Amino acid sequence: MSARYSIFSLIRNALAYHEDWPAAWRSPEPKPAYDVVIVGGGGHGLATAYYLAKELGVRNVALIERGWLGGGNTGRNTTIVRSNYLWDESAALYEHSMKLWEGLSQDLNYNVMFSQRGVLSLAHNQHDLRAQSRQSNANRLGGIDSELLTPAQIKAFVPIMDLRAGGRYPVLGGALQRRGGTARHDAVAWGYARAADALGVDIIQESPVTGFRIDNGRVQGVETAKGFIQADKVGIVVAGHSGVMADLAGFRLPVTSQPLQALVSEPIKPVLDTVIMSGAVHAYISQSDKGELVIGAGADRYVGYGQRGSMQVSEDTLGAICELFPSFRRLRMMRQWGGIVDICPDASPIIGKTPVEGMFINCGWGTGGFKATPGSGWVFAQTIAHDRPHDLNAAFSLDRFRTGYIIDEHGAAGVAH
Amino acid sequence: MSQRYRLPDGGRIDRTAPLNFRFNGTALRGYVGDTLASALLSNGIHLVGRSFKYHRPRGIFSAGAEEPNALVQLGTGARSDPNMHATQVELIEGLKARSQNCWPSVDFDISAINDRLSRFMPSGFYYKTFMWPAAFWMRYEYIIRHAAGLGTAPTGRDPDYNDKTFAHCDVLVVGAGPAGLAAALSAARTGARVILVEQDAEVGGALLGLAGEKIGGKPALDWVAAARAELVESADVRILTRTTAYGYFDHNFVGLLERLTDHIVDPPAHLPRHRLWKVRAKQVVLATGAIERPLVFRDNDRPGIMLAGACQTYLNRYAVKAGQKAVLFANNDGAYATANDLAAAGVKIAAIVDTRPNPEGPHSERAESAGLPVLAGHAIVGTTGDKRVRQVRIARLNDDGSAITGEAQEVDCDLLAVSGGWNPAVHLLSQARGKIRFDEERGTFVPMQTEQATHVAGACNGSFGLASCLTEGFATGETAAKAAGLSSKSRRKKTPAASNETFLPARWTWLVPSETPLGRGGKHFVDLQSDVTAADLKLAIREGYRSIEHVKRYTTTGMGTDQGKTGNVNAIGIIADTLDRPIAEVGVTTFRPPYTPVTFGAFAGRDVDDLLDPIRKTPMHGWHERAGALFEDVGQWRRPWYYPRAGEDLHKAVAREVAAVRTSLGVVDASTLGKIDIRGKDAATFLNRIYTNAWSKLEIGKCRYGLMLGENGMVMDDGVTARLGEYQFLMTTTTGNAAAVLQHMEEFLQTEWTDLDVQLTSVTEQFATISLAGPNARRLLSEMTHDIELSPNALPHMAFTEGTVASVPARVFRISFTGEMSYEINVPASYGMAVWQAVLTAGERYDITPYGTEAMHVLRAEKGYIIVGQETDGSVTPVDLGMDWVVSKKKDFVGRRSLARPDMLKPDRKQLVGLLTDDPQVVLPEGAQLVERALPNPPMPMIGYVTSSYGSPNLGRSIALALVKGGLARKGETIFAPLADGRVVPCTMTDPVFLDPEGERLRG
Amino acid sequence: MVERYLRQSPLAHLGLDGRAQAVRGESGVAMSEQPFRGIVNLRVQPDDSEAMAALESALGFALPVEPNTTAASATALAFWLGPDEWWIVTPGPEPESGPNMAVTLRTALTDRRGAVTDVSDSRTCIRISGPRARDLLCKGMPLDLHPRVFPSGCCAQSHLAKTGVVLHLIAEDGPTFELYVLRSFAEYLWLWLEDAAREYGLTITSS
Amino acid sequence: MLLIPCPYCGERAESEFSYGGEAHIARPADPEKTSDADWADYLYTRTNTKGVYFERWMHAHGCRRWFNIARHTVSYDILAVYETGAPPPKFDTKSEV
Ligand SMILES: Cc1cc2nc3c(=O)[nH]c(=O)nc-3n(C[C@H](O)[C@H](O)[C@H](O)COP(=O)(O)OP(=O)(O)OC[C@H]3O[C@@H](n4cnc5c(N)ncnc54)[C@H](O)[C@@H]3O)c2cc1C
Ligand SMILES: NC(=O)c1ccc[n+]([C@@H]2O[C@H](COP(=O)([O-])OP(=O)(O)OC[C@H]3O[C@@H](n4cnc5c(N)ncnc54)[C@H](O)[C@@H]3O)[C@@H](O)[C@H]2O)c1
Ligand SMILES: Cc1cc2nc3c(=O)[nH]c(=O)nc-3n(C[C@H](O)[C@H](O)[C@H](O)COP(=O)(O)O)c2cc1C
Ligand SMILES: [Zn+2]
Repeated sequence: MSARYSIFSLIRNALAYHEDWPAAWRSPEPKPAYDVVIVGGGGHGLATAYYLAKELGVRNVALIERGWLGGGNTGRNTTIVRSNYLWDESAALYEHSMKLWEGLSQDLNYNVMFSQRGVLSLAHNQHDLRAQSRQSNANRLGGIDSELLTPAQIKAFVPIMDLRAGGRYPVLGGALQRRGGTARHDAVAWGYARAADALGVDIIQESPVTGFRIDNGRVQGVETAKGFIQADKVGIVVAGHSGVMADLAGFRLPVTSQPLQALVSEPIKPVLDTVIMSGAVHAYISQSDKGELVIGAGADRYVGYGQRGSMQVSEDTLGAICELFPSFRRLRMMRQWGGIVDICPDASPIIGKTPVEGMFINCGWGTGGFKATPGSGWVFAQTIAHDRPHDLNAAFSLDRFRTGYIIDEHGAAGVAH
Repeated sequence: MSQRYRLPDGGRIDRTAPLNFRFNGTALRGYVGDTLASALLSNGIHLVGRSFKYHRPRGIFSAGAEEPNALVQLGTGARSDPNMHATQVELIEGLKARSQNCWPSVDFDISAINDRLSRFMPSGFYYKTFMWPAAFWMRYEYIIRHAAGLGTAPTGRDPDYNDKTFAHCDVLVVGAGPAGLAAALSAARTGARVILVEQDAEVGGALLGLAGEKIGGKPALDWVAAARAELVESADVRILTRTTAYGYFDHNFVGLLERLTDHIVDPPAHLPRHRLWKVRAKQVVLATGAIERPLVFRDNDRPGIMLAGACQTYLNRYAVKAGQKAVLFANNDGAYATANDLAAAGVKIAAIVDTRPNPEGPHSERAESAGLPVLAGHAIVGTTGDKRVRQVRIARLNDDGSAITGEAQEVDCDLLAVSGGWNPAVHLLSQARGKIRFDEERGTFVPMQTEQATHVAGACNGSFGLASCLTEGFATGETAAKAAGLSSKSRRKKTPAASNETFLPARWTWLVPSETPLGRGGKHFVDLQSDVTAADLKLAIREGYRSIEHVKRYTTTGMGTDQGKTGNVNAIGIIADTLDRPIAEVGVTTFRPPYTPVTFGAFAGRDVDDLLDPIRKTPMHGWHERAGALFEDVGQWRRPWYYPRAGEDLHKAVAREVAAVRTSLGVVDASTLGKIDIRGKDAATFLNRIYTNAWSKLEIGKCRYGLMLGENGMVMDDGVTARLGEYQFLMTTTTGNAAAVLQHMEEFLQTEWTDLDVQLTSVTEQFATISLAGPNARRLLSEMTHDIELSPNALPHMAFTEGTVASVPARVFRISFTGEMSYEINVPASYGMAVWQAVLTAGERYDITPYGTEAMHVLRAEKGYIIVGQETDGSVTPVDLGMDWVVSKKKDFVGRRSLARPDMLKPDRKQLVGLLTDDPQVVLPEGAQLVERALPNPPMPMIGYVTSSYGSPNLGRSIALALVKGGLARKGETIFAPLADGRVVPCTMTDPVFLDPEGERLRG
Repeated sequence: MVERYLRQSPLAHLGLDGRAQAVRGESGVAMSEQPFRGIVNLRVQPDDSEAMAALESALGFALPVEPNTTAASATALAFWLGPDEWWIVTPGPEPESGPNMAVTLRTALTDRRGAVTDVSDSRTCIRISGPRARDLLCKGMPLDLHPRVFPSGCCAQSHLAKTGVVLHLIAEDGPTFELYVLRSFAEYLWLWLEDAAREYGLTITSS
Repeated sequence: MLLIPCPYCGERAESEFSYGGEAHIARPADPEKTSDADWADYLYTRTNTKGVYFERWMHAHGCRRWFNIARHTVSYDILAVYETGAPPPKFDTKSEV
């Protein structure tokens, strides 16, 4: 039976009581050695493995995941995808990713439900408006779609939103990226896993990497729960655990791991068909295809590996949501959870070489790396295969913290005067 | 219908208080004390809703918080609540409820076609299709979205309001069943501060639904009443009913949701609807009981199929027979108690089907001696009945229970009560990081270890006998109080006697076999709400989704509003069997808050609308409002933006305000500027380290502009600081950064430079600041003071003095942000309004004009002064701003080292320039991007952007400031701004100072 | 001469006297503004015994060194705010002639390490009393205010809803609390408290 | 909402505090002589331990003093509190994998 998914294979299998579906990916025992070992089976690691195999012909690849695929931030994010970033370097990288998203389901033969329903960020004061104008103009000239909306246009676009926002944070404008939207997070991990597996990548789950063997400054392989695995090159893509891996490899990173949380409401019939983000009141919201409102909350400020968040963060976030959408006040939270986000001082990722030869790192995506999954995997694969960064990620080196070339995506700093 | 399933007597309902309500439009009756579910059942209604995916008819399945099926929409319009558990909704007069997820009606639902097509919709089918043509996904998605979801959102602003509160206690007891009541009693007897929470309207827990239980020889509910009375009498005990402990967070912080008015027909306006309690407990006792588990057999989802314990509760607590002719299906002794009670109430017991070949236990013995028909070693292998179960098929099991043997027999019934065992409600324990383990004997997960100050008692601890619930309850209450630092004062009372019967031993069966292979006939539901079947679980595993977490996400089992309270353990059992791994290895999915759904509004509490966040107001705010100012938010402050006169828009008003300052006199409320009093022998040394420029030599009575960097070398703040004395300075900061600057400086003082004698005190709010600017500033001020010498020699630009203004003690700073002669007058804040008004009155003859932030920004831009946060964004150094003049080359200061990093020295950094459009009438939008050469189409390389841009009335043309790559060296060159409307505006880079570069005006 | 009547408290514009009648029902709490307290922020090293002694003789009582406590004389009240920080609060407006508190303390401190800063105008004081006063405060404050933990005479800095406050329990009888709040936040805090007290019934009294 | 023991005011709710990141990161004594790499370390590099972590907090809605705590970053248990400038207490601070 063909492993290809289609309406025909679905019908064929239905007639066979679905007893013949092949596994989406194998669960092989690791081989003693690989050309490349990818550590971390989140979206970024899986995408890296896939593009190594697909675009660069590197197929003797193992991907090693401590738990279950997608169990890190890939499985816990609010799924917002957009590419309208501020700095040229970031915009180019995220836009590359956006283009990959636009054909991803077909490329992977796995429906990742990429839904270009638009992402609207709100401006609540003059400072926000100025920052949005700067960003929107930069995006437009950079070839990324972006529209500035007036309050009246916003009202028409999202009628249930209260532009007064309690009177405290009136909505004065917004920036809309229509090509932005959401994707089904788990499907992204599974789709990449299935496609990578089909190209020969060995996906090893439930097997934490516990150490690295390094000789003369060059990586030899990884120690795992399933034994030592030799590797010419090692790519580390473990998000919240980047610091831990760096520690094992003997270097340090400018990254802190913090708990970021999200929550969903009970499922309801469609009420919100776009994504709304507000920096000032600090909340973002969309409605999933299953009907829950998916709401992103803030991060706890402290270092935390607990994959949980604290109550005051939900208070703040839901307070904000209740102002923007007063009709949601009676809706109810069904589940809340947290992820460990790896935050860089400039809120931009690190993608490139490490002080250890043959070892590469991709981390620091913090609160916003889901949207970058395809692009990040793509450039990281290029970087590993060619032993040097691709043009798109050259600026995102670890060295930038030494030279001072920071790519500050915190948005413009505090308001003054 | 007239409650024909109501028993003539018994139960805890108030028969003297009948109620009218409507379900799907039909008028029905019930009693005070009913839930919506019990009232529906009393009227013979089982069919309540339709399932999520297949739209199968579904009925009332449980009698509590675990309900997966009977979700209804309450109310209409803005006061409407989707997905409410009919089993928890207290019946009130006039209640209106309707079924969800069905159209046109729950009886005839078009989408029930999905059930016919279910074969084509196994778990994850959408991942495999809807991909062609690619552009069609958005259309497919539209259909999928509209098919999904359950209830509907309210349609307007919530008319009710909510509340929040903190609370503290020694012992928080969750659950007021026998174990929780006992724990609360023994803790309270030590004098501990106790909070007892119970989600139900009444205390008593499982005892409320049982008949014939005895405690201390008397009816159990008498003991409950006595316990409650004792607790109510105890000082420092708070009983919160209708309150759910929804989440257990770090450091023994527990979230509760109290529902204050949902059970009141016309709630008084002063009462909040819901209250979120944020409890810090020294110790927590979890006595949350256990949840009954169903059995997974073919077509186990029809209305009329119900948990055995729930049948018993409906019977005993609500005096409702859930049917006339019952079949019971169990793998343990529990269901026999239900059978006995049902039989006693006159319900015909058609069969008790027990998977155990040799039933044993007290309840089954009683049933057998009562002559109830028991089919041991049998199982139900199918059911029929569309909107209500009509018949069951029963067959004998083989020895190991893995298959059926022989012919199935059919038995008619209108009620099927099932019991597959009990799952301790370990949710909160697990949220608190406590560990659980799988207990083979009890066939479920039980608490193993706590990680916080947590204790567990009763059924929640896997102790199912009433006697052990009581014993454990009393013991944990006392232990917890002791751990909280209290000791038992009164003599310990004896634990009252009770029976300790349980339903064990049992025969654990995760998946009941049926006549056809799994997936080839009928459906074995594991998760009733999400329509997940045993075949779905097996399919997921077949497809490689082997981790329990993958199975959950691929099939959505346990992801509904009930979060798998009844279904999850069965799912785990089936997965374990399929993988042939021990259950302990398969593990559980993560328990997350909330235990049951919590209203969004409760999290907001009263911090909504005007109280969402503080708006800070200056002492003169009221004046600005009366003067018709429009306001701008700057941080938490609300500042006058401009003061339009009739017919004026922003531009006209600002042009007038700006002109007034340059020609005569303007006044601005600058009270929001941060002010920090800096005192100590090392104050000057400290400023040397904090600011980029030097401070030691500043004379007393003089002011200086200072620039502050972060340690990363980027501009963080600026402002003028005055030397008030040898050891005293007054620093001003920007409005938005006041708190951050104080914290930044305190941090260095307390953690790096601990040897410095410097004390910082914020005096931002001590003073109101009135800033006069314009050629007539001195003239006016001299009229308002008799003790301040204002001559240019006595008080030159950048000098400071003290005296009185309008007879109020004042500090006067001759500093300027506008480029005009200007005085900043600080008076004690309480006098701010008075002095402001005095200034306005005295200034009339100069046509004094109040101006807002917008005019201020224009004025300073004409002078090329930067605004931190507008010309800077956290990535701009003083060198980039062309402000090396304020950067000392001689001393170290915070951020200095960073300026020497390789990228800081590059010539192509973005640098501040003035920008003049070739056409003087064109005002560039702020945020416009700049290019070397405009290309016909994007992308095109950008070299910078406009940070500030205004029409300048004084210059009679537009002016702008911009950050441009290498700009400092490129003045005079032309670049372009391609705008959103298609225009490409050529402009020339210039010096940023447009007006009075010599500064003559401000020296005056 | 300073025209004292020109002073305006941060809550003056709410017309609290007028509001008093507006609120009806049983009175679980009573609130009033106590404006124009004299407040001096004092920084001194507690191990500088000479300075502490000088301050003690200037004040007529020793500064409290137990965390979260106050000490008082007939004319002044000292709040412990931190290991080297106190407030000296005087009940009414500063006297117009004669030494005011800031001057007195500054003189006592001489040139020793420390600081004396008048912050009277930066705050106002809200008094809250009544059987539900504790419940009202608990709605916004994370402090444990149980009498066993926070007895009469205690003070603490914390936050109430979204603004910082200094809280003082002046008497268990009532009980009666006082809250000091920055003036720019005063209106917000007052309205918040009024709203939160709705449930208990509120009486507003003039100071 | 953590319960943080301020060494000066006693146990208080987390919402009264602000977080100051890793403790014991000393400002280089002579920044001019510090290499770019070491300066970057001071500015940006953090141990980010999964396990016992030494970190700084400031009692913002309280005494406004900075102090240090040792906290386990998985359990969030607070194991020690000590004043700024004091040496860190002895704990095994290796990251868990
Ligand atoms: C609540 C929340 C909301 C978010 N919202 C958005 C959003 O709306 N949009 C957006 O773009 N981004 C969002 N993000 C960020 C986004 O989720 C992440 O940036 C992105 O998913 C990171 O993907 P990853 O593959 O790098 O990391 P992960 O998915 O975390 O994968 C890392 C993997 O490494 C594994 N690993 C760790 N240690 C080891 C070891 N020793 N050996 C082997 N494997 C190991 C982990 O188990 C994990 O599976 C959000 C994040 C969170 C937490
Ligand atoms: N026959 C059996 O084997 C068997 C099995 C299970 C239970 N039982 C009986 O049930 C009783 C168990 O006593 P118990 O006290 O341990 O449990 P219980 O079920 O009587 O009481 C638990 C109480 O906790 C409440 N609760 C649960 N979670 C809550 C939350 N998050 N917030 C607020 N309230 C919450 C419930 O509403 C319930 O009232 C005993 O009488 C026992 O014999 C018997
Ligand atoms: C976009 C999105 C939607 C989700 N929707 C649901 C949902 O409908 N029901 C549910 O129980 N959980 C939902 N979750 C939460 C997951 O159940 C789970 O909490 C999350 O993946 C984190 O994993 P953990 O809780 O197992 O640690 C959703 C998560 C995400 C990221
Ligand atoms: Zn403190």
